[in-house]
Amino acid sequence: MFAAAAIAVLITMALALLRALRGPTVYDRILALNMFGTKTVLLIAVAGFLTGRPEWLDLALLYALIGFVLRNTKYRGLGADEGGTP
Amino acid sequence: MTLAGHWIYWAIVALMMVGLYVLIARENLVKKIMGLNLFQVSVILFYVAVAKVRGGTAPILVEGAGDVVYSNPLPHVLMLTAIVVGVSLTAVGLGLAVRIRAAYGSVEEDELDRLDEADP
Amino acid sequence: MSEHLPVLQVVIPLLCAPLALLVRREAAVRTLAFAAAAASFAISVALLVSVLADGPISYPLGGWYPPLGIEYRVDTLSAFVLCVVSGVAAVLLPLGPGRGGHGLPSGRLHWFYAALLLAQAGLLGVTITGDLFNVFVFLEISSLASYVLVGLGSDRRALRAAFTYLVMGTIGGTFVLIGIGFAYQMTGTLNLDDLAQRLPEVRHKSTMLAAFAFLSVGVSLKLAVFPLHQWLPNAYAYAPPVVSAFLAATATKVAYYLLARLVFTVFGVAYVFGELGLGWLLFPLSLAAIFAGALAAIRQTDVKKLLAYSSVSQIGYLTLGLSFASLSGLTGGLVHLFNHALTKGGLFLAVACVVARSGSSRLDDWRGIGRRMPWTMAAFVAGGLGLIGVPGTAGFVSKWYLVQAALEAGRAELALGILASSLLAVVYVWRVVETAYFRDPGGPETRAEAPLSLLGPTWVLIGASLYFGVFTEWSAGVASKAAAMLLGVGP
Amino acid sequence: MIPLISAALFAFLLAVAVAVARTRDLFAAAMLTGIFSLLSAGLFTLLDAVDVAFTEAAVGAGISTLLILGTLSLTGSPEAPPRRSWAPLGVVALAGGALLYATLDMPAFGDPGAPAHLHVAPEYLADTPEDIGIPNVVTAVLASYRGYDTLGELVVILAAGVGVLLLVGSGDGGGGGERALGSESHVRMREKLVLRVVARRLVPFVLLFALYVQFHGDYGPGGGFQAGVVFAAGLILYGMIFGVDEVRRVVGPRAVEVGIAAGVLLFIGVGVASLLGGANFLDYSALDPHDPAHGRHLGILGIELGVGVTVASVMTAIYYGFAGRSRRA
Repeated sequence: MFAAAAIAVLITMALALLRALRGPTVYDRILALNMFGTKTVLLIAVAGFLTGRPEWLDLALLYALIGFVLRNTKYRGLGADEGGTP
Repeated sequence: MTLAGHWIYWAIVALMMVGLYVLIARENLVKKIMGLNLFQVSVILFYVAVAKVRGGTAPILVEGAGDVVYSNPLPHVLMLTAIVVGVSLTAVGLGLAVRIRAAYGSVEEDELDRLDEADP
Repeated sequence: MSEHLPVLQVVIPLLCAPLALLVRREAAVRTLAFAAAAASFAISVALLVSVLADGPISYPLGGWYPPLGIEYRVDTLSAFVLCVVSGVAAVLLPLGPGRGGHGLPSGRLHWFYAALLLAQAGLLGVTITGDLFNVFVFLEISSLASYVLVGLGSDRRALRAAFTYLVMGTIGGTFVLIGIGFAYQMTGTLNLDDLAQRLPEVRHKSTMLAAFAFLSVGVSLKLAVFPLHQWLPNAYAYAPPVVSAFLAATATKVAYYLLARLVFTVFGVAYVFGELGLGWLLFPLSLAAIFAGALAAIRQTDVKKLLAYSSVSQIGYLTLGLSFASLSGLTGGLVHLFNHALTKGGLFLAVACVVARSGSSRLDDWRGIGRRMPWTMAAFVAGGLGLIGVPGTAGFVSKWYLVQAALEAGRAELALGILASSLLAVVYVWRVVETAYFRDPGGPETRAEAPLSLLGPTWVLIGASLYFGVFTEWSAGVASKAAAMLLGVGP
Repeated sequence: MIPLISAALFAFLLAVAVAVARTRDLFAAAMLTGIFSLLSAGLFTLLDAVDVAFTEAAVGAGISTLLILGTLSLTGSPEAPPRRSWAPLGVVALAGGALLYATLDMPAFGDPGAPAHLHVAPEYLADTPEDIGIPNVVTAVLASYRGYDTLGELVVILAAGVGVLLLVGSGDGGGGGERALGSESHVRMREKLVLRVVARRLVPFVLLFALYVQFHGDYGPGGGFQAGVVFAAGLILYGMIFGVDEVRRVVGPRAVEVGIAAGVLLFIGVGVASLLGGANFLDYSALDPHDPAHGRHLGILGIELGVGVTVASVMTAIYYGFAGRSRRA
């Protein structure tokens, strides 16, 4: 069961990777990175069950968070121009 | 030496080589820092691979369980430090790159060499 | 409290770095830096005296004995190097960035002192520790601080020099990390003594050989052994002058200490020189460094760059002493570490004096400066004589040991080479002297000596290099004890 | 199953690394280095290094990628065509040869009889429950047995913080009113109400999560370092949506500088406290004379808090520095 899930996750990872490598636009790559973050979370969860120690789902939270922060980076830059403008 | 026992080390060596190549061969300073990142992450992978014990689990003790095999915690500790060293170098390296860009208007080594030669 | 001296040696400068961030006011920060550096020097002298009297000191940090915990270990060699580093730092640290030659606004000076203190603490930490991974951590502390300090020079080339230094230094650091990983994988320990004991079982394995190769190449990158020295000339030439003095006097010296420690204490003479035959590689590289460095120095038009290439050459003498693997050779290398730290530190400070007045280290701008700044240039000449190795200067003492080692080893051609290279040093020192004293400045000759705050420290270092050219008990005497300990022929 | 997943991840890693080397679009390369970090963090989890994975995800995939992207917004994204030169290839081949030679006599991967697993490490695993009394052996080694390395690690971060302050400044110097790069997308983003609302709701939880990570490190993966990074990530997230000046109004650059120093001082202070208690530097057992294990627990709490404070402050200071630059660019 979990093995099948792992393989499925790996395949979607490969597809996301292909999009990140091929581009062609910036937004394709951002979405690919984003999707990759999600898939890593899933993979860690699945691996946790496979090895019988599923308690590190904390990690998954962090990955989701990092994914969210990164996604905003390109949209927003570092937020430098906001000061003073209405 | 066997394929089954050593393929992981060979894969890590290949990763290290790519990182080192980007670090020393590329002209763009930011790209160099990316190479540095790849290189250091590969070294961390090596330590973590050394720490792995077959059939082992993460070195967070399970209470009441008898004979659980744990992976080696020491390399993990060392690598936490190495990650920190890596991000510190990245920050300072990028800080320098930003300053170089402000002072020269470029971060390509070829171009920088040209500018330095033109200005005695 | 005296049993805690080993840890206080490092923790005092370490503690003052964050304090500097809180204090902020420049005068207060300078006092703090001076207090830290003076205390640290006093501790290192106390440690040296105690080690000479009672033998090595071991200090388990956190109360965990090695190999479980990290151990601080002071023996004759490490105490000797601690004294050199903290002594030079005690003279240089209070200067901060010095006057001129740096691009810092006054609001950032306290950060500068913090970086200097961190660089010093890192170097002391590398010297005193008995744990291989702790070496890496403190090496990276001092390296990071050094990259930043180099990048603060007033010329924009300083930024590029710092970046190149960072790239090559990081390759060196990562190689050291790889070497530590291999050594750990084969022995399971990180403690240097424990490693040395476990080594005989595994030293013929390819992994261990690679561990030695990566460790020594990594350290050699930080030491700037020819041909891995490309980062050094620009880093020293474009850093703020006080930083050049600090790095030239301490950073490469600690890297040399580390190389000697790995070769002799951990891996052992028999393995490194007997089985691997490292001598056959190190001899030609050292000679190449001595001559290539000196020849490049002759061609320079900037005094700081000239001194930087001279450092490449002098590092050649250091490694030459190591490659003899004999008592007089190693003594020569170690005493040269001591003497060259004083001489080169003093010379770079003399440049800092000139830069503080005229703002330039270019040789063209030094015409007639001997009459405008007589005390500064007198210090420069005394230091230059030390570089050449004229009798009565410290440089003579080290070359004497090296020539003796060459003759003992039955290699008269090396002895001749050392003498010939001294002639090259005469040429590059003479170029500066001639410009300073015999060229017409083409302007009004007003006497404008450097401020005493810079001239004083310059003469402290140069004066010490003259003193130790005559009285060698605490330089060559201790160095030969340390060499005997490394070779296992003495206490 | 696990070896198969590892092999697949390695294949992905190699593909990503080669792509980073080949692409001349630096923005794409930055995204790919982020993916590289995420992948390796996944691999660390599979190899039982959960703490390392946690840190790599926060630092490598998070902070490093953020810094690279921030730098690229200042230096520009396209890379000049590479110069063909054989010397670097030679160096890389030499190093690679040495590394492959090293693998000849290596113990097989996962071999429980390898020297590294027989000396020192078993003692950590066996002694931790009694000596320190916490289940996470990595935290025990990090904070107690090799606590001094952790002080060194914190000082590395301090050095990086001081370095960035010296090189790029604390972000408060100079010109407002100029437009930053990519401002067009910023204008568009300002209208993205959803993002702003989500961020405003999310940031408090991020900071709360940081506290959880800080104090849960004894029992699971986590600790001061990761907590500091997560905390700073929360602030940075806020800054990216609402502007860096908004964050600086809450946490000023001066406060950040004090934080940088305070964490290190707290760490060293714990060490000095053990000295005054009559034990060696960082021997926390002296903190509670009646119960050494309790004293060690206290000491670990103290130093982890110091680590958390300094790391969060340094990361914030670095963010201010880079963001301040991009305003002036």
